[in-house]
Amino acid sequence: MPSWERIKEDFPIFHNLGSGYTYLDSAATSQKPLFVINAISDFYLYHNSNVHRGIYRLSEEATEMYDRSRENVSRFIGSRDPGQIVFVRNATEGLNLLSYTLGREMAQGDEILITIMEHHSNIVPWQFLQDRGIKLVYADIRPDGTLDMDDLQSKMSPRTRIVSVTHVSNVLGTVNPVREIGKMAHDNGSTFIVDGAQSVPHMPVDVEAMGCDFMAFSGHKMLGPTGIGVLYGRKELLERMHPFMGGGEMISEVYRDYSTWAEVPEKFEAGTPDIAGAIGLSAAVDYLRSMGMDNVMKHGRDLIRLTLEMEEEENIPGLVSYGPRDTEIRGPVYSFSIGDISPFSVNQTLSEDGIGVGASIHPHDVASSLDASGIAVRSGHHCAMPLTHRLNTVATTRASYYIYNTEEDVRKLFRSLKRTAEVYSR
Amino acid sequence: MPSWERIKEDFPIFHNLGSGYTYLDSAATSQKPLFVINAISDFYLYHNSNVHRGIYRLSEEATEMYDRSRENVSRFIGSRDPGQIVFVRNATEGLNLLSYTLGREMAQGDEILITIMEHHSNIVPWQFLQDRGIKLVYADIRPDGTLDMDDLQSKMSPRTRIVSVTHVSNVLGTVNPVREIGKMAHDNGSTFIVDGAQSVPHMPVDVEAMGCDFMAFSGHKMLGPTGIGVLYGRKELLERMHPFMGGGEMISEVYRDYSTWAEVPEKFEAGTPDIAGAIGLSAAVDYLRSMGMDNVMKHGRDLIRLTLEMEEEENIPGLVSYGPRDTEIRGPVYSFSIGDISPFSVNQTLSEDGIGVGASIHPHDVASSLDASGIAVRSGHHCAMPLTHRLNTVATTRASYYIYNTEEDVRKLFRSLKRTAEVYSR
Amino acid sequence: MTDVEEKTEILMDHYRSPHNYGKMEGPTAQLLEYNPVCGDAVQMFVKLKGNIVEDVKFIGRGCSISQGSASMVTDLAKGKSVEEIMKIAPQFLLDLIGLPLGPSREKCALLPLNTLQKCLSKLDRENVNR
Amino acid sequence: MTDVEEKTEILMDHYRSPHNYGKMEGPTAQLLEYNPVCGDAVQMFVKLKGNIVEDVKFIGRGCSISQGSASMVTDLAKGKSVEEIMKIAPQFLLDLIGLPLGPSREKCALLPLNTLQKCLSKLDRENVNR
Ligand SMILES: Cc1ncc(COP(=O)(O)O)c(C=O)c1O
Ligand SMILES: Cc1ncc(COP(=O)(O)O)c(C=O)c1O
Repeated sequence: MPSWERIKEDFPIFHNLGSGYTYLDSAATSQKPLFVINAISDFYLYHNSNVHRGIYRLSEEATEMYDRSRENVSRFIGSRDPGQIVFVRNATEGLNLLSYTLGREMAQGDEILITIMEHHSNIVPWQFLQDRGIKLVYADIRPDGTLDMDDLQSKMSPRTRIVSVTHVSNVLGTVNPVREIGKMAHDNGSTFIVDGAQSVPHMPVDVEAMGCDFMAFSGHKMLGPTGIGVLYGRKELLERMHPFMGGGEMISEVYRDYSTWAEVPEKFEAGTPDIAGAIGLSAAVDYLRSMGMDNVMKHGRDLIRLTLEMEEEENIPGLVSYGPRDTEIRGPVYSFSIGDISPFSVNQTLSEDGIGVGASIHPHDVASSLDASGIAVRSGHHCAMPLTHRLNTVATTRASYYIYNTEEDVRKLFRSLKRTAEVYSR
Repeated sequence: MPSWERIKEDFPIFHNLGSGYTYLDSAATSQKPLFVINAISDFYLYHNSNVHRGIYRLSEEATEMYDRSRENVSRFIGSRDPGQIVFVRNATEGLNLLSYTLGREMAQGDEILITIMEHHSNIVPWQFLQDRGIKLVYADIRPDGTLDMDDLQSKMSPRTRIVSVTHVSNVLGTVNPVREIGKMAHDNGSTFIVDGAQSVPHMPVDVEAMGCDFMAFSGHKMLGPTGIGVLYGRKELLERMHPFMGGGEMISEVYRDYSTWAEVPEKFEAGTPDIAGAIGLSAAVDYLRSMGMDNVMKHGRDLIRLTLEMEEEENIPGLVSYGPRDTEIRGPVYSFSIGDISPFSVNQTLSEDGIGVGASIHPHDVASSLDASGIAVRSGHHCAMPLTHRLNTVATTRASYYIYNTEEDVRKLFRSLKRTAEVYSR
Repeated sequence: MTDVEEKTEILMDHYRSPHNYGKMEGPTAQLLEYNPVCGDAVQMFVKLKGNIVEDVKFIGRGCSISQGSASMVTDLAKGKSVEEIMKIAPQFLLDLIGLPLGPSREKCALLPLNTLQKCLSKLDRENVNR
Repeated sequence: MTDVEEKTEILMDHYRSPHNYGKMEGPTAQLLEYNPVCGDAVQMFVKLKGNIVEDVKFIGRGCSISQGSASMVTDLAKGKSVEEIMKIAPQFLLDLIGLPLGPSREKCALLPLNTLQKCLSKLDRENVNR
């Protein structure tokens, strides 16, 4: 079991920011251990060159490092074959790749089933297909913040071509039963896509066991660099698909009026890839593996359990939090409001009651106030506007944890929240 | 004027590889100065966090650094407004973005005019549109490796919606008269796109003076990191276009069945961007600016001039090189064959004359042999198969120079080529 | 007290005890504007005498920046001519608030000024049309 | 001489003075294969006696690896049974060449073996069809 108190020492930014700084925005992006930063520098210092087809030592080294990174990531998520790992910029690009390529094969009246708790990156790419008469259908959540599985089932139809669901919600922390959803999707003849952006960094994930057809995630949320992400896809599906972008590396032969494609996964990697990014992500995977993903998950649960306990203890007036209270199905994400911050629309009228509704403190004010105490949290819709509206709010404050956070960080959060509530109480 | 002999010291890889190593593959990717490597590390060590909407110090710092990088790149290529700079992965993604978004507005029978000297990334994305009855037309080259401007003019038609041309050929080194081509394209009512992948790293480029509508280029070829590139676009055009990828950052509001877009350039940057990559590219721009792009261009010309002189002096049997001999219109790229390496097709028959045709040495053998002497060159079609076939060959060997190369590197190349020719002569 | 602390106190005073808060009976013009992304909303009421803003009130909801700024904007506007108000630059208001605001919070700060100026320009157009 | 230098010499000897080079009159089977990406081409001619490769020749063009390998493959094949040749694993040939080849050069090295095996399997199918 790693010594959680010592892990901060692996992350130089905490030393550089000073011990007073508490970073609680890892759901947006994680900090990076020196091990990852050095892996990137090392590539540029010792091995830098372009990959593929280079017939000189340096290029062969770079190619090998790039391929090994792919294999490492493949093993990390339980994929049998590195050919199933496509390097993309981020989870968002992975989902767009699917919207463009799978979208080609879809027709008017076809349906895509997602959930109301999706991140914009698992909504907007599918909305693009609405132009062509393809329908976007949303499964609802239950009052406890879990997915309404009955609603999901009832919304599957013979026209449902794709079921695309987040593994872990970046607002509620809900861990969705992806295995069960996958079975439902496949029984229905639908392709099953998982948004793993918030699960792969925080828990053991096995794509084969999960039975998904595709899964997208981002390196920067799992200790890796910005600019690199992964689309996992079952090989037989990737092989059947049209390429996404065209250019170098993704071709076998190019003639004036036609081209033939490289094998997967290269078929989906047009142009010079983010070689250093892939190598950095692979280093992040090594680091996480050395922690043990079970331990990483347990640490997140411990912190969220303490958070829910402190919430009850401190009893901050007007504080409402979202998401399941069962920490077994909860990622390390804590979103809350203080008072009513309901959406406002132009048809509404404002009342004269006074600014704010009741004892509310706007999430932007909460975030600014916490920032003044050296705590970084995020406020807003967290790229999940439909969910935020579904929760009858327009913005929340979100604290999210990772391996370098400690129980003291959680306590500090509540101490500062209490002070904020006092300053803003009128 | 920079001291060219000393510049290698800024690039730790040369120290690490040993003084005997000569890197002549900068057209594929450049080496990185410590200044750039450190800029990337510094971001992760001191400022790492996600950009946009974060209401805490660290996120504001990251946002500011990201925005400043955009401004810096904008100024570097003479763009008036940083809103015209879209960060992408590489030149290839920039061109694909255009193929998808401009392609939406095109109809059967419309034409795209490119040249036979294009890189695959300026061919394949346009081939994708052929499905929809859009035609891809190629302008030819003249025997001296320059673009045949009469052919280009004659291939413009009222249906030519796009003219897309590389600024500098990555095989021939030809610098195309983009200003003139832009005028022709605009007079014809066509959108003018420039592939700047081989020009922006090597010469002063001013998009306003050039009069292009769009220009794509890659960071990794200009001392910057892998994973970051730029699509420049005239603002009024970007504003009119449909977005490319959907997700976080690129939206203003998302509702269940529709979304509204963020302003440009964010509209085209879906998901968490490669923040460290943009910052690294900006550092590369600072480094290049400190050299002076006029000096960079002059250094490239000096090396290519020496190359052409040595070619004549050494007179290696069977050596044929491609591209203009006027160094005023020539980038620092030297592609050549030794003997006849013409394409072979299944309709042909093999002769019994003996292996190889005449005194030919296959480019793969040339590259392997040079590698054995510590010289990295590239061999193959250089992602330009149609051009390679047009030159009546199937592969060439390419040496390409950058600021850290010296006259001694050129001399070493020819010494080794001579030895190779001897070893392979039979 | 540092300058930022002082400016924060001033804004928080405006937020906690806003000046000119409430609806107005029979205003010359009124306008409600809101930001769907963060839910800030401001409704401005103006009473003109000739060309001069004789009275201005607002109601609203939202964060301390948007609502504190609204209170400051009403103070600023009172007694000024329509032309003077139309000339108030966003940076002038940001300087008055005097806090280092990120781009998203600048939007909050400027919502009240935008609302007031839009409200008056609407009026102007109506006057011209008469 | 290091091992790599020695192996290089052997391959270069095969390249410069290929064994079994030339066309064959009246072969039992022949096949031409080529790689459009690098232009390597190999044509294999086989004469069978029963199940045994009595003679094999090749002509070709391309790089030292593809042509040297073709020469080595013909040496290897002579006197072997069709089954034995079909069982030669790519790695066996790569080990025989014994040079560290990158992935693109491995393709060159394997072209002759692929050509020969394809040529024989074609023959096999034809036999079965008879
Ligand atoms: C002329 C030209 N265009 C486009 C590209 C593609 O660049 P990238 O692979 O970085 O997308 C290259 C680089 O190989 C090039 O030389
Ligand atoms: C659930 C979920 N999906 C997708 C994304 C998008 O990730 P990225 O911005 O790295 O593409 C995020 C991150 O914000 C997320 O939390």
